[in-house]
Amino acid sequence: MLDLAADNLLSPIVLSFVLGLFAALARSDLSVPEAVAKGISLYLLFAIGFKGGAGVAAHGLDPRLAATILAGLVLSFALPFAAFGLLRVLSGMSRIDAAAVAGHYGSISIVTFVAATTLLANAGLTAEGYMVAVAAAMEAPAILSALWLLSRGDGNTKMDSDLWREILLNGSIVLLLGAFVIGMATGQDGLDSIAAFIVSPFQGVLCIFLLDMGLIAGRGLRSAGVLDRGAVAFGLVMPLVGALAGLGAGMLLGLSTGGVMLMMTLSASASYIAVPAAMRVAVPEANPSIYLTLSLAVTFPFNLTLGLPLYLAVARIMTGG
Amino acid sequence: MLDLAADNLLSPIVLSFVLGLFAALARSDLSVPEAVAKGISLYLLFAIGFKGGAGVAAHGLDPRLAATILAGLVLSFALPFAAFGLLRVLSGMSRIDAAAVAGHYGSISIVTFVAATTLLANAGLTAEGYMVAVAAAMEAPAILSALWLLSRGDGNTKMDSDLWREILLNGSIVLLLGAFVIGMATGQDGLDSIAAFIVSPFQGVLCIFLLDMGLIAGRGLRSAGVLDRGAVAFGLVMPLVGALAGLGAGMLLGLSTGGVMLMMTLSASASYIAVPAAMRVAVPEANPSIYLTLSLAVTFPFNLTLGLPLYLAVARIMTGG
Amino acid sequence: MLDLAADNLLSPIVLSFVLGLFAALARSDLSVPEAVAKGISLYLLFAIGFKGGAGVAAHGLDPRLAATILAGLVLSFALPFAAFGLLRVLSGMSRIDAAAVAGHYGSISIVTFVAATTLLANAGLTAEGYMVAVAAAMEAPAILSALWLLSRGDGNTKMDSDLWREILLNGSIVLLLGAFVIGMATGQDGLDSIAAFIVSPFQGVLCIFLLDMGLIAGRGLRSAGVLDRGAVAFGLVMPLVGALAGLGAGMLLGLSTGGVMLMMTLSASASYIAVPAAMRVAVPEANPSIYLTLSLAVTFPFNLTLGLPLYLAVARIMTGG
Amino acid sequence: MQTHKAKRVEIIIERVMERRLTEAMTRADVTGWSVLPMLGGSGRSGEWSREGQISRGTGLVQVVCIIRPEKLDPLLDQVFSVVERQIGVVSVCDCEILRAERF
Amino acid sequence: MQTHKAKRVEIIIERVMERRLTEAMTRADVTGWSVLPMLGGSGRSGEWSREGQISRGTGLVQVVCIIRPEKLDPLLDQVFSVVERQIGVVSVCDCEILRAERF
Amino acid sequence: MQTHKAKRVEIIIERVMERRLTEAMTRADVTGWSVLPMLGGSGRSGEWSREGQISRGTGLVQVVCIIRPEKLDPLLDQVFSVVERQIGVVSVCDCEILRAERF
Ligand SMILES: Nc1ncnc2c1ncn2[C@@H]1O[C@H](COP(=O)(O)O)[C@@H](O)[C@H]1O
Ligand SMILES: Nc1ncnc2c1ncn2[C@@H]1O[C@H](COP(=O)(O)O)[C@@H](O)[C@H]1O
Ligand SMILES: Nc1ncnc2c1ncn2[C@@H]1O[C@H](COP(=O)(O)O)[C@@H](O)[C@H]1O
Ligand code: NA
Ligand code: NA
Ligand code: NA
Repeated sequence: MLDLAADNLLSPIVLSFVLGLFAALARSDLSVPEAVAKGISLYLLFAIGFKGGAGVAAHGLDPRLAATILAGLVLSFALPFAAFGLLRVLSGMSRIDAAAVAGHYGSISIVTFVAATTLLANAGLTAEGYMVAVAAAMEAPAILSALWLLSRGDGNTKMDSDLWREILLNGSIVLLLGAFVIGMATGQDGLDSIAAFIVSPFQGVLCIFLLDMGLIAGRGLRSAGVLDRGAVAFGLVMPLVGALAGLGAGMLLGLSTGGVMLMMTLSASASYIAVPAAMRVAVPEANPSIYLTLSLAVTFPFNLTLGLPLYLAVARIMTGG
Repeated sequence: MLDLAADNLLSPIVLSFVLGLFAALARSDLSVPEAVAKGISLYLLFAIGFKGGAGVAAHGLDPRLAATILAGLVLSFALPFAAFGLLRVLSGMSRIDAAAVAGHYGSISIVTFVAATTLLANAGLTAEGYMVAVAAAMEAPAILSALWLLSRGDGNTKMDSDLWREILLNGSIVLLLGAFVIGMATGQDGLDSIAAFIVSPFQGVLCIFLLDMGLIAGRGLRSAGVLDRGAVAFGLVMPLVGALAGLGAGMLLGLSTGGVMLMMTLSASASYIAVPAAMRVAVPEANPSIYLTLSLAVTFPFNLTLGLPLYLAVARIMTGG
Repeated sequence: MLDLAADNLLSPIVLSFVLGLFAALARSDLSVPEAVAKGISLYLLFAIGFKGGAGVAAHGLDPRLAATILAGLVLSFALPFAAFGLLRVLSGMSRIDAAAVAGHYGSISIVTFVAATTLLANAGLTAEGYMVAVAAAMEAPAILSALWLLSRGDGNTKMDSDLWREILLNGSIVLLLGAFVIGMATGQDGLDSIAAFIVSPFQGVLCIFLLDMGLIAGRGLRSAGVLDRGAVAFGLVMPLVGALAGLGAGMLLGLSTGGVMLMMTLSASASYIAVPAAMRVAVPEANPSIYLTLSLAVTFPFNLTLGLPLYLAVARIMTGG
Repeated sequence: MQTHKAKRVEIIIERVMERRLTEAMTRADVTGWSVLPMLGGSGRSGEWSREGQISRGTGLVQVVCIIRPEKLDPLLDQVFSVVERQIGVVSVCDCEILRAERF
Repeated sequence: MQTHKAKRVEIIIERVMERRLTEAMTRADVTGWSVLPMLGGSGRSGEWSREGQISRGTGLVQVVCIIRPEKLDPLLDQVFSVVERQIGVVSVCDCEILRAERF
Repeated sequence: MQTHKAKRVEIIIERVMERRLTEAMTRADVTGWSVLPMLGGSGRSGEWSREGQISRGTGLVQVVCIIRPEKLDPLLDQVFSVVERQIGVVSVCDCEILRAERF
């Protein structure tokens, strides 16, 4: 376990994140152009989706797929309520801000998911390919819960049909699921034909992406003054709560060690792409600095450095893997 | 033949295009940053040019090279006249628009060419390396024919010496030919030294590019109202006319099966990079929605999905390859 | 030696530069998007830094490291004085412009360094991994010397503490050193995990970058009218002076053949990233066309084509390597 | 050269609201506008920068819209209905245009 | 702070015409201008967006040019000769500038 | 729709000076501004373009700042202290704004 944590902390991926963090905190002008960051995120989504789909094609459709996706949907719906309760206890932030934050923690962070698969691979483990589809399924439901929590408050949320389409068809969901389907349709042959693009250089590309995430998180930390202590505590405790819920679901479903670990990771991670966009439209009164800083500058680094190896160790013990 | 078409339709490349198409039609916000799309297109041009040049270096200069380039020039000059005639019969669009469209169909689409080489490679075939030079040669002459067709109309085209330089030295011609020359000069050694960049990841990069092409084509289709039925019919028939002309030329020249197929592909494809830019300068009255939609949203998808396997099957039958 | 120069001139890297140069001089619209150029430069810095660090990890800490870095610092401080003297003799440019130019020649060009490592690799040689740290160390000191030369003139330079931070923590230094440390910390395992990203495609990526450098240099040459003959002569002679100083330092330190060659290259090359930015802030009166044109359009091409093989040949003779 | 009086309306707004804004403009019968990118800025809700961003929720754009003076009031009403609860800045200045028949 | 009256001319034009426009401006003896990128827009010729574009034929830029008032007429004449047949928008507004000696 | 008089200050300045400029603006008690990218331009110091640039020393941005009229003079003083020795252009125009309470 400690070995695992140390190994993880000394991986090029985590160290690249730390480098970005350091550069931002030291106010270096190091920066990744927006277009490059977006390009890399397209690459990661395409690669991870495709590999998941090819994995499903290789092992055949698993009867657990539907149940696992269902479990993911339920978790994404339910976790914001836990997060909201926890926040109301721990932090003095407003009801609106708390609801907005809660929505982020029901949804998922795809880079955390990617880092988890990398950790699994390094540990010689694999997971069910369809976990990618579960990730996609968990992106949006939490937004609904957040809006429901809000409407019980000042009832001022704006939810139009456009917003629905934007949430359900947001670029990252479409690309992730689309690539998953392509991977499933083209199978091992498809994977072989583009493996030199989506498999071999993957970890290296991820380093550059995490460098950028470190830069963003570091810039976020500079405005961490918006968070009270309770909020920071929440950002460290909530992933554990989420992971526990994910663990329960994974065990109930009888997933593999890798599958359980990914389920924990998804539940433990917080969104910073799809949910913020929806919140800006539906709840402009909520302060974006609060939810972005918590998600990107507190929970993401925690998961990346300590959370992931912990989840893996726990998943191993619980599944005997 | 049917197998080939099915295989092609289920390739990651075509499916990526379809994914982009679907995302745009469903109004997802999935998008590729302009800088990334341009970067990928530089990559593709450099890679395809270099590989062509290295191919020529490997097989020695072929006496057919000059004749084939000449044939390409003639086709590029001549095809717009066929296209113009066909358009005047099939569609009710204005003379100016028809001439502008005609210019696009004499020129070529380099991504279609790239997709064709990929199809060839998957079928275990190769082609004459200098076909890349033929592609470059066919980019510009069609513009002249279009302008000639226009000047017979309202005589209002603006053709200055600047435009000449822009057409003949446009970025994609220069990069394609330049990389071709570099590939020829450095040969197999040069290719080996950068193969891990321009050969192995090529198909994967192409997927992302075709995703973007699908997005653009899908957005184009949403404005497909500018096309009358005849115009759409033209966009499907003209590639066949072009392919037939290319077939004739390829057979006369005695090219290999792959070479004949590429000659058909070049003739069948329509420009959407060099020619639109020239038309905007010289014939601003022509409606860009018409020529871009036809080229990108009708003819390109047709060639990519059905045209290419058809051309390959025909080339095989005709050359006995 | 002549073989080496010819080989170098016919490498894909140099030819890509020449292609860019030609395209810009012919006023083609070929261009690399700014975001892509920046993305590639991040990639090169990360890759070169990481590989250097992994090299140090592999061979263990060398007692010469500290001495070599010290030598680099001294060279970077001292070379601007030589450059300034030479400029005052050769060219009629103003004192201010001469001091600004001098600052560029004490600092280094990381792409020239990268091209040199490629040349070494092709010649079957390696160098001390820590030369990357020496490169980073040599970026900034020359700026101080330039400002000192200036303050002796009109005494109007603006040197605030912000500028200090900007110079010492500029993005390229931070990334180069950061990646170096990551490479050292993760060693061969780290390198293996991302080699498919930072090692195999490296030369190919470098080609695209040099294409862009050629385009920028070519555009610079079009404004070469700002340079008098003496300035051009300086741009060709100063690299030789620098290389000689680097040779002396490298021999004294007892570096390997590769290390001596890199020390010569660093001393011979001129900055076009960090120093121009500092000069714009501190000495806005100095004409950027002069120092950018000299550095990018005269000295860089000279080093790339003739300088590097010359330095390698000399380093071989002197070290018997 | 003959010019005509017009109004230049410049609206700084979050990217996620762009489509809603242009749809509102269309409702005010305004069908010509341009969207310009922004690199960053600062306001009551703090500083932001577009560098390295991957979140779709951050970032602003500037929508520029040149209209005949008589269309200003209906346009501002529609614009206000969209920006009301959002962050953003709306400014209007007088200008002269060529080719007024196009507006 | 001492300011001087000037005109700010903003021209939205297709990227392919940029060089022709700036050359025409030079003919009107105007040698200072700036080019700003645009993300998209809408007008009589429909909507366009720069996202994912690879065609060199699409996309617009905004050329901004600050001049002394007396240079306005010759400038507009030259500008008009270029934009005449093209799509695009030309607007002029009054402004004040620092450091008038630079213009 | 109720609007209020304001000033729109547009400053074209080298990217390396951006932070120094916004810090000076803060000293003039101006805390709202936006930064727009530029593609290229031309002036007394020649032409430049952002294409393919890797140098951090080249390139300009446009900083836009909308303020109440009474803040103009202190702002221009601060701005001038920064742009004094640098290349760059400062222009001011009158405008009307919505939601004046925000400024
Ligand atoms: N006075 C201003 N002048 C120019 N841009 C502004 C101004 N105030 C705000 N902005 C822009 O609008 C964004 C949101 O402003 P705010 O709603 O005040 O947080 C800022 O980040 C700036 O980009
Ligand atoms: N009224 C307007 N205000 C601002 N930009 C406009 C306006 N009309 C047109 N444009 C811009 O100019 C481009 C071409 O306009 P048009 O010639 O009307 O098709 C549009 O795509 C917009 O980017
Ligand atoms: N009259 C002007 N109108 C608009 N932009 C200008 C003007 N003069 C200069 N600029 C911009 O400011 C930059 C520096 O100008 P200068 O200090 O004259 O070299 C130019 O490259 C342009 O981008
Ligand atoms: Na979660
Ligand atoms: Na054709
Ligand atoms: Na040097």
